[in-house]
Amino acid sequence: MLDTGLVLYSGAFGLILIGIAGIVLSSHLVRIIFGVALLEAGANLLLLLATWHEGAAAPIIVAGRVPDRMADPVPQALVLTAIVIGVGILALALSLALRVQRAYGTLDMHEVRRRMEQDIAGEAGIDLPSSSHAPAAVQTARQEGGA
Amino acid sequence: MQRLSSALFLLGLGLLIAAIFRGMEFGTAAPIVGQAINSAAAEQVGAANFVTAVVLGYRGFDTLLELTILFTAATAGGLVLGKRSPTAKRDPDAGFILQAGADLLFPLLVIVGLYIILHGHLTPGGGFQGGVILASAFFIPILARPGTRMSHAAVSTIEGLAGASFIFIGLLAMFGGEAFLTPLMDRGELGALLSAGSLPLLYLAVGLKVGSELAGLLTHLSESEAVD
Amino acid sequence: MQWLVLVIVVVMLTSAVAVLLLNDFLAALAALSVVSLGLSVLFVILRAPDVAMTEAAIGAGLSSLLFALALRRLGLWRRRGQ
Amino acid sequence: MNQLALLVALPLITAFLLPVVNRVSTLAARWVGPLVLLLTSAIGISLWPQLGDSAVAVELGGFRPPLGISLYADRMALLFALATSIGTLLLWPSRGEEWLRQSTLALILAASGSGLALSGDLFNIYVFYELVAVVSYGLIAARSSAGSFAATLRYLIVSSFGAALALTGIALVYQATGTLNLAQLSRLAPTHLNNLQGLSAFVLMLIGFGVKAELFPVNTWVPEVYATAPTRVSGLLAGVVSKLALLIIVRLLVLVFNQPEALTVMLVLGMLGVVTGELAAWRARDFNRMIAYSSIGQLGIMFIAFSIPGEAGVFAGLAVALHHLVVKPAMFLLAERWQGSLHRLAGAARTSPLGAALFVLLALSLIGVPPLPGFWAKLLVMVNLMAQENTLYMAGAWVIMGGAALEANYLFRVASSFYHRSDEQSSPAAHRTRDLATASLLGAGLLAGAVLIMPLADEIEGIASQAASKNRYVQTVNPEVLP
Repeated sequence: MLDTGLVLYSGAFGLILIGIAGIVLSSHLVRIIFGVALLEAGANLLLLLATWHEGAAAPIIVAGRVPDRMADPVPQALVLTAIVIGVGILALALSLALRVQRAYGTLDMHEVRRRMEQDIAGEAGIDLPSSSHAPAAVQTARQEGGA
Repeated sequence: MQRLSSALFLLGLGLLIAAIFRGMEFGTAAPIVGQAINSAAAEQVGAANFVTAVVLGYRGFDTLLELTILFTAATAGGLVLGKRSPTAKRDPDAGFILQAGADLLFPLLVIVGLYIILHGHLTPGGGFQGGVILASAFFIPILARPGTRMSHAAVSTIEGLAGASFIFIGLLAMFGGEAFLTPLMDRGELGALLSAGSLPLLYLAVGLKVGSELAGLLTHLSESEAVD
Repeated sequence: MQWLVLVIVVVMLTSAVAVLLLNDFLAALAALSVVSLGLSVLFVILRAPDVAMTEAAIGAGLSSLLFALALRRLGLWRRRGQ
Repeated sequence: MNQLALLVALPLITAFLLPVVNRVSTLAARWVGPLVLLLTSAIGISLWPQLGDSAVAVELGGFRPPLGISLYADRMALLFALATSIGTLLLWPSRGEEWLRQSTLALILAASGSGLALSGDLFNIYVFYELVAVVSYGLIAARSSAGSFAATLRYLIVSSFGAALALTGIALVYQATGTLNLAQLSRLAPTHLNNLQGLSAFVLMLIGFGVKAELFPVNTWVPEVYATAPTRVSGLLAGVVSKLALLIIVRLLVLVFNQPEALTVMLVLGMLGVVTGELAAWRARDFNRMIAYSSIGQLGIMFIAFSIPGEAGVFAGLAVALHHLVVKPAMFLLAERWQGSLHRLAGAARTSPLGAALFVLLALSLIGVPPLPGFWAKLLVMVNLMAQENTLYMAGAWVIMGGAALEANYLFRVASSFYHRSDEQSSPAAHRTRDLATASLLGAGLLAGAVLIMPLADEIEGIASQAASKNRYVQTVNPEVLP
């Protein structure tokens, strides 16, 4: 017999794990942002599942008929909020990615970090030992898509 | 080295989540607050859609902050993307069919958006969903004719006034001696269009705010210079 | 109903993996909207019509539009080898 | 007591209307922001004597908790809400090109920071936390340099990752208890959350909210952001915002996750924070990064202090936190003209004698030299750690000692170079009057604290005992008992 609850929870935890893997293991900024979106989707599903029971009706009264058992409206309101917050942050992240690419010509996280450290050090007037970092050519070769 | 530590971090988190998954008992939680709201919402708030009752009544404060987050993201987005240089290339205009379609779609989308917003306390949907439709109504013409500019002054005025009126309705309750954001006015008959007191007004403010915020974000992104 | 849930969850997880593995960003974006759409169908099954509408409008619609705009501006709006 | 909501509502409505006001009158738009913050600070200060030994709760929307959201103010919450308002006022963004957007963001920061301190609902805290995060992205990126955009984006990714983990933790808590109100959670926690699921929920929220509190594994953003953000913003983030995140964690710990395992997790992460932070600060070669890394170390000390069980831990942690709240913004204000390589700072005492003297004062207090307040705060932590008679807590005490030794080494190295005469090198520019005045004000506060240490300690102990009392919280909010 198939347990629907178990399937749903596996889906939520699966999305969370895939999202975390995307954030931690990717080096391309757009893919990392994809990972954040997946992680948020998983967290939202988990939140909605928190007090879910099979067989409850939607928490809306239609034409004066009150169902016996209604779903918990609180997590629904919370997920609504979380989705809207997510899209605001997503838009900001994409704007920033746009500016970063315009400034550094790359979206590779390691390369961006290297260039940023150079910028900071240059502003501070310190010369950075370049040996500790991989040569730029290797980094750009790994970058996907291309600018 | 960094890859290794990230992989270790991931492994640790994965183990933690697997442990939670194993130890969890599904479907046993008692939604005590949810049940209490389900039995009290019709009387206390008067909205037939209990999710709306939670979003604007019980947790109206969250909604206010959520609007602020969108507002902040739009403000910060404007700060990040800055002004478009006048010499920048524009996208080519879309074809005739898309332009004519956009002209037809615009009034339709505005009406649908407003309908969804104003029925938010009765049926599924409300300020957020309707606001997205309003935003797309104002954005599609820009996609069809990239040369046209949206009036940023008008957008920022609408977003400012809509957000302020949400807070103002909340403050009105305070002047009446009640708590911030207490629903005002008569609750009316459950299920009627004019019911649930000030909730439809609040949802209208939310819808306009979300619509103008998202339209602003979209145009900021699309107005930034094209790379190729 | 149970089997429908199972199918949706499997499709969602497969497309989520595809989002991270596909080399073509346009295809990855398509996979991401499949995840969002699957999620919104799940929300309908879970008796959360409000959330389902929001997820469809914002998660699948608006987010994809934002990503598409950004990918175009970032110069990733083309297939490999083109 | 309804005025409590005004601390959030007034700056928010002003921020919404600021662009509209600016279209009518630029002059009004310039002044309305600081005036509103003055007003909210005044409201906050007028509430202080009313609080006394009791605490208050406000039911937003007029719904009894746990159905609605409640705000809770004891003296600790009000203190940090006030610190946010006053701190934003002191570090108000200077007039630049984007002053309108920056003032809007600063107002929202004041509102959201106060709200974060006052909120008594788990999900509401999450929303406030996200709001604080988005505002900080905007303020950091306001410098509009390539480096600041890259640092903001990297910060955004770490922070969103943390927020999503915190949301997962909240989902687990709601799954186990069916409520989000902290007071009701506090009642249900011993039976529902005293298990593996509760502990994992705490760890997820600790990592999530710990991003802003510069907790060990999720603090990679700190040196980059503080090196690229406008210095006033760095001062606000390191001084005020990090404490707000810490306050949330302490509230959760006191009210909900009162388990020894949770304390141990915090202690170990705090120790790692001190070790990594102070070592990195010792190796840093520019001024901003040195104080950024030292801030990670100081926050680590606070995590160690708050992991001491009972009232003593809250007292010690609060003392260190308040001390850092005064010292770090002043340090960042001095950094405005001293950014860059430490070598450039040789002879800085000649161009800015007051600035150099202030730095020495702040450094002495940070290291913990008697009779400055920093010494008493650190002493309090050490005494309480020793009193635990537990190997791990002893290790914590040794780590703090070692950290202080490193701190003394690198701060004195810098301070002595200020007074080192070298004629070939050009000295750094003198400070702007406004920065120096604000920093002197904070320095004067530090000296006043040294003089009035006994009454101050009594006051802080009172605040801590109030904050550490689980019963007071539950009784004040008094959530309805549901079947």
